[in-house]
Amino acid sequence: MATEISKRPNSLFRNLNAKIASIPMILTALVVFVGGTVWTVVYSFTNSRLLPRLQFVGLDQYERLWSTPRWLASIENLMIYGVLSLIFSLTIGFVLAALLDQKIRFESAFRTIILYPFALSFIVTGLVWQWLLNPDFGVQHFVRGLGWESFTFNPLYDQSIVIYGILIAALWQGTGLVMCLMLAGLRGIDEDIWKAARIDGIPMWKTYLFIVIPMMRPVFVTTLVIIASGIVRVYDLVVAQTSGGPGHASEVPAKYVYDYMFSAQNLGQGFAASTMMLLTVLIVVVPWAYLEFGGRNKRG
Amino acid sequence: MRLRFLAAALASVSFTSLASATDLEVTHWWTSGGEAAAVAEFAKAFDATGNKWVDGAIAGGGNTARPVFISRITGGDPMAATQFNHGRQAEELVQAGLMRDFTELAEKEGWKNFVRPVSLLDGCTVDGKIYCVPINIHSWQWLWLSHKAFADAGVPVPKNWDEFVAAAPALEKAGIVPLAIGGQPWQRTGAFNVLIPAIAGKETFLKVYQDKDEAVAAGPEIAKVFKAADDARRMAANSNVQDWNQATNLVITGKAGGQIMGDWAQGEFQVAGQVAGKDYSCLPGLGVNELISVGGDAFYFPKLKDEEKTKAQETLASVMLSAPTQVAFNLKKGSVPVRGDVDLAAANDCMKKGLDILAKGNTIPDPPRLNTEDTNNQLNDLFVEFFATPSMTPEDAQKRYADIIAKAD
Amino acid sequence: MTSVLVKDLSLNFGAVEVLKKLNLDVQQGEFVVLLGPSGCGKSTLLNCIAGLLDVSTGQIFINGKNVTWEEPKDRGIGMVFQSYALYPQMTVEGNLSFGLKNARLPKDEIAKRIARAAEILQIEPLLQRKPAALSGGQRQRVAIGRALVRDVDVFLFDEPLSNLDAKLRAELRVEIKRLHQQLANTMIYVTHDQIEAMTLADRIAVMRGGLIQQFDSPQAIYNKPVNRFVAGFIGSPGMNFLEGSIAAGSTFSADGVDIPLARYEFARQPAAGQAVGFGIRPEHVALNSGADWPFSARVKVDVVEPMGSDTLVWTKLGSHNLAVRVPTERMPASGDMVDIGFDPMRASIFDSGDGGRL
Amino acid sequence: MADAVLTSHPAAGVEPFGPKPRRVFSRRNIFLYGTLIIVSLYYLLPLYVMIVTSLKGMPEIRFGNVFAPPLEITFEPWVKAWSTACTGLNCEGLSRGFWNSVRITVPSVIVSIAIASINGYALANWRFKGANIFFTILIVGAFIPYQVMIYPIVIILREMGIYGTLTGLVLVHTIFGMPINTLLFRNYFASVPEELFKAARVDGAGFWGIYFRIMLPMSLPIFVVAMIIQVTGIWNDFLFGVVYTRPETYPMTVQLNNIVNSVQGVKEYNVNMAATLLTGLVPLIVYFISGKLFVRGIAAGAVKG
Repeated sequence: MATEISKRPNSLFRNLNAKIASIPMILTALVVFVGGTVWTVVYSFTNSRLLPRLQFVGLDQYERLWSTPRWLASIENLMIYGVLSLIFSLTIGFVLAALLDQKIRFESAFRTIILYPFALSFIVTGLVWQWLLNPDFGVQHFVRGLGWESFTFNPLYDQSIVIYGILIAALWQGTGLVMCLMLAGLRGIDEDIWKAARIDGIPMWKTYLFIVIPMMRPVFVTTLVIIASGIVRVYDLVVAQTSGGPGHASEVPAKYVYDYMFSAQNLGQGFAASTMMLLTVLIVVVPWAYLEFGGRNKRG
Repeated sequence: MRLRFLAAALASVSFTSLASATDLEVTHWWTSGGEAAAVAEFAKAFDATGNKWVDGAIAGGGNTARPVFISRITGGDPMAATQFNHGRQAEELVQAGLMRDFTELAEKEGWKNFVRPVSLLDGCTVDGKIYCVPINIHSWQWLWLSHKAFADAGVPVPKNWDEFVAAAPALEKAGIVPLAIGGQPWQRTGAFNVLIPAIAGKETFLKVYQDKDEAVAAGPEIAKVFKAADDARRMAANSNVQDWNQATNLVITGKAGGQIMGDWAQGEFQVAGQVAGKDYSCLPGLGVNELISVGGDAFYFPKLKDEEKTKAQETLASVMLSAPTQVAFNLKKGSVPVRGDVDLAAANDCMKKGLDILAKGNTIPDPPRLNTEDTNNQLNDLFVEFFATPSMTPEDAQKRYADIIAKAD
Repeated sequence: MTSVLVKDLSLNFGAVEVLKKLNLDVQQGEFVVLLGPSGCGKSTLLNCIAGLLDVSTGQIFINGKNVTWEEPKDRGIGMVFQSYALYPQMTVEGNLSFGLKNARLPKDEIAKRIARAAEILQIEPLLQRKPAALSGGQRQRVAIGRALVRDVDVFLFDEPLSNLDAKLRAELRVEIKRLHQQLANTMIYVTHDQIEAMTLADRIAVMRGGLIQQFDSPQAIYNKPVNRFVAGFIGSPGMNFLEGSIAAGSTFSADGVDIPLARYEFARQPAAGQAVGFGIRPEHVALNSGADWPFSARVKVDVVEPMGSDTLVWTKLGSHNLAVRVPTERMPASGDMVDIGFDPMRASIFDSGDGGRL
Repeated sequence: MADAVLTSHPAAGVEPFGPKPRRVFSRRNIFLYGTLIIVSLYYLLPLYVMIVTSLKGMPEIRFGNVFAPPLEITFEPWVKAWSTACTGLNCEGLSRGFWNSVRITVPSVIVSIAIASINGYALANWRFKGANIFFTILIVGAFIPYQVMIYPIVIILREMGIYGTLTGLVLVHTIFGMPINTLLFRNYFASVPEELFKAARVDGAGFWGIYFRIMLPMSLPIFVVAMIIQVTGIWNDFLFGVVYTRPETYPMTVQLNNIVNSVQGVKEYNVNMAATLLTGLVPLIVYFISGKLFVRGIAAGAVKG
């Protein structure tokens, strides 16, 4: 009887093919995302102007950043926009999905109508809505033409509500996808849940709120990743619709970064601003992402 | 038989043209009607030398285009020639050794002898070497006025800034926007920078921008400028356009009374078939202080590996500066040629005014030439906020203005 | 001859020890069932043998060859899964031939093997169908066929019948047994169903907490469980337990009930006064038999549970519940006074501390 | 809402025999379809305005209102947008960019999906040590604004010697499409029964064998989702297209931006709208054709995870 001991092979070569196949992912993660981030952070402590150069100036760029009214306005705008956008996309997306899930007729037609703007870019979205919200041509002009002379709906040229003008366009473009994700989630819910809820006499809204939504956690996670990453990165839409105006009322951090890196030719300032953005993202996303995706190793 | 002959002839033709013709890619952000017509003159002249101008226009202004240019130059895939505003925009690219030195050509052709004012070449000079070709002189100090608008409002066309401000209520009553200013940040800063020499004089202007004198920036002279800016803000409150040429278009169509904009606006009037003095007026220095700033565009030539193309770069540089091209280009562009020795008989009223002032030497440097782009952007941020926020007092704005000047280098 | 040998096998997932220095020795041609409650590590052990999980320490031999770090395909095994795991996009024939094609067998050899497996399992008419068009029982036959065509010495079954209804399960159980008799190769079979274990196995390995508790023939496990856990886990309805202690001499006593242990064969001698559990299976207790038992008592019937052929009669012995299994025709009524009796020889006595058999 | 829905059913209890009564105009239906129709109007309005505007002449646009149908239909804006609109000296409209966009989109979509699907497969089924760390980095990477990465990527591409080439651009699209697509594929493959994967391993299939023979044939829906996301994303991309290529390979969106932002006198809204529609046509068609599969694929890629 054989009793020789076979040694554990070098763990580097276990599943070698899987590791080889993952090289693009590993390189992207390490070189582009980590490498690019580290590079950005390092150069945020320099006084680089047009070209990156390693002349360290300590925290100067950060001090300046946090004393710049435009940056502060950008942060505030992004927070308002982000919170509103999250709430509205999730709510509208979910309600629409719930409506479509009532075994209605023409479901696919409605679905197509709600989803099609997703195929259009933010630039296009921004242009169309700029056109529709333009007081001289668009909705305001139309309603006044109907005889309601005092009607005012001029979000893109009014500082206090410009963010809603952008939100209208963003929701138009993005809720379709959210609706689709939610619909898919609803379809994945066991029919028996509905039967049980009906027998127990639980009203429909309660069933949705307390039973169905908690069951859809994975969908909400995916949706959240998609919406939230879109919010942090919002840029094109603002540029196409308002260029950040009027005043600084629709400035966003990504635009600040871009403007200072490229048009102000002050890379150091742009990098400092991006570092702050990255830091915020890291603080919020990493613990969550690790819990969500890191702890799965033990399955099986 | 004949066919074969034809084919051979064609082949030889294409062969010769291949041997001598070099494609040069030239990038710029000139895409409005007048600008495109002007660029076409360059392209025509360059193509006439047997080479080929490959046009790489990027719309959306310098802020969209410059990052693309810079990325391509630093990314190792440079174009053959590219536009920058001359001044400090390309300084670092030159220092990094990415741009071509044209000193030799400049000396051979004697640029110093005919480029007027000579200070334009200074903007191209780094460490005593010339790195760019200035191609035009632009000045900002112009107030463009629509005769139609004032006729509609029933008031005479103003002769200076103060009259213009006084006429504003009449224009408004007639449903006309007194002052058109586009939403783009640089237009606001530009307008303010025009107000400084007009209201506070050349000395103050130089103290602030050349010497970066914080005390002057915070002082009473600039306070007057901010008062004027406050007027401008009120007059421009209803101008709902973004692009500068849309604003110009409001003046052309008489929907707005006037616009503070550089001489390039003239190209738009020209394209629209308007006649200076009859359909519109131009007041240099806002009609208060007749002086103009000297700024403009320049072409830079990145270092290339291809020898043919390197040679063609020289051809292009010569063509751009040659007298006929300068005239043709600048007439279309609405700017003043950089050569002091060309005949501008074809120039219209406004351009002649500019040439006069230039000849008298009543010039100031263009603020963007004196400031880094960083400072320019900070000023943009300030004026965007100022113009859009009626609640922001001129005093508050001046405090921040002085702050920016103090920190500028 | 040893077919599968597992030596000191441990497997940890992080800090959790799933298998703890486990040893198992399966003979050539033997049918071994791994039995235990869920989470005991039986499926994990099977996956380790198959090479689908990397072990932490220890060695695995198949047919004398150390395969601890071999790929599953090189171990000479075939495997059948609970969910059938048929490739949905391939026909039955495609499913059967997939592994053989991977091994680059010649075409005619593949055809021969498929024909044989299809004949054995009677799935010839299904060869061109897709799995979605098959019933549960048919799918599991195909899954078995997939192991069969590999022509290997060791078959691994991972709860293959759990997804089937009771009737099909019984049918396929017999079929697997027949298959084993016909092929005579080694089979390792994971289940939590003790009827499957009892009917199929040559030997059963009862597992708990990553360890094998007892590895023996079904009869031995049934009659002589080595510890309290095995005794309680095997048998349905479960064994009756009386908690008490060993009194002077050889008597078990628990609050007022004394059972003489003269005929009981002790595995190890208990000390006097030692706390023990006394276990007796319901079917080993006689009711109103009239015979003379070493131990007998008169008790009152609590509850009667008819189960078809048999009936379970619940009574109380002292303070402990005691179930008695009787043929249904002799079923008493609830509330009746009855005589019960049993022979302690058939009982099992366990140490109350470590649970080991005494 | 809840009441409306529940009260629509009691009929079934009252009349156990005979066909279930169908009430088309129940309160529930009026509410349901009413809401959906209003919502649909909001979503359709911009498209309607775009189409209508693109068919009008400029005078009509200046004096009419945006919602009015065109009095006189003209296709001139479409012709102009496609073939004669100018940027600088190039007056070829969008036509020049169309084929460039195709040339960029096709390889980018193929490469990025191939890599993302392999990533997802390796993550879901092979789970080698440390894989989740890289995945977490990737997910965090999804939040990094593209603008931040422009400069580092210029440097990376320059060092690799592929700046300004199609290869470089394909690489950039692959990198930035990786996080979300990897997430979708990973979730999808994780929902495939694990025993299937085990069975394939016992059958002697290796990493690639299982991927190509078992997983790939089962993954049509998620491939459709990834394809739609990538086609839309890459086709609509402006930033990378303009920064990492050269004028002769500029994609359609750059041309669109040039047309829309090259104001020559008055903004030609009709031409802009036609150009916008033309640019959006490809992703729209892709979406309309595969819309059904999209919902199915989303269900598989997002629901389980």
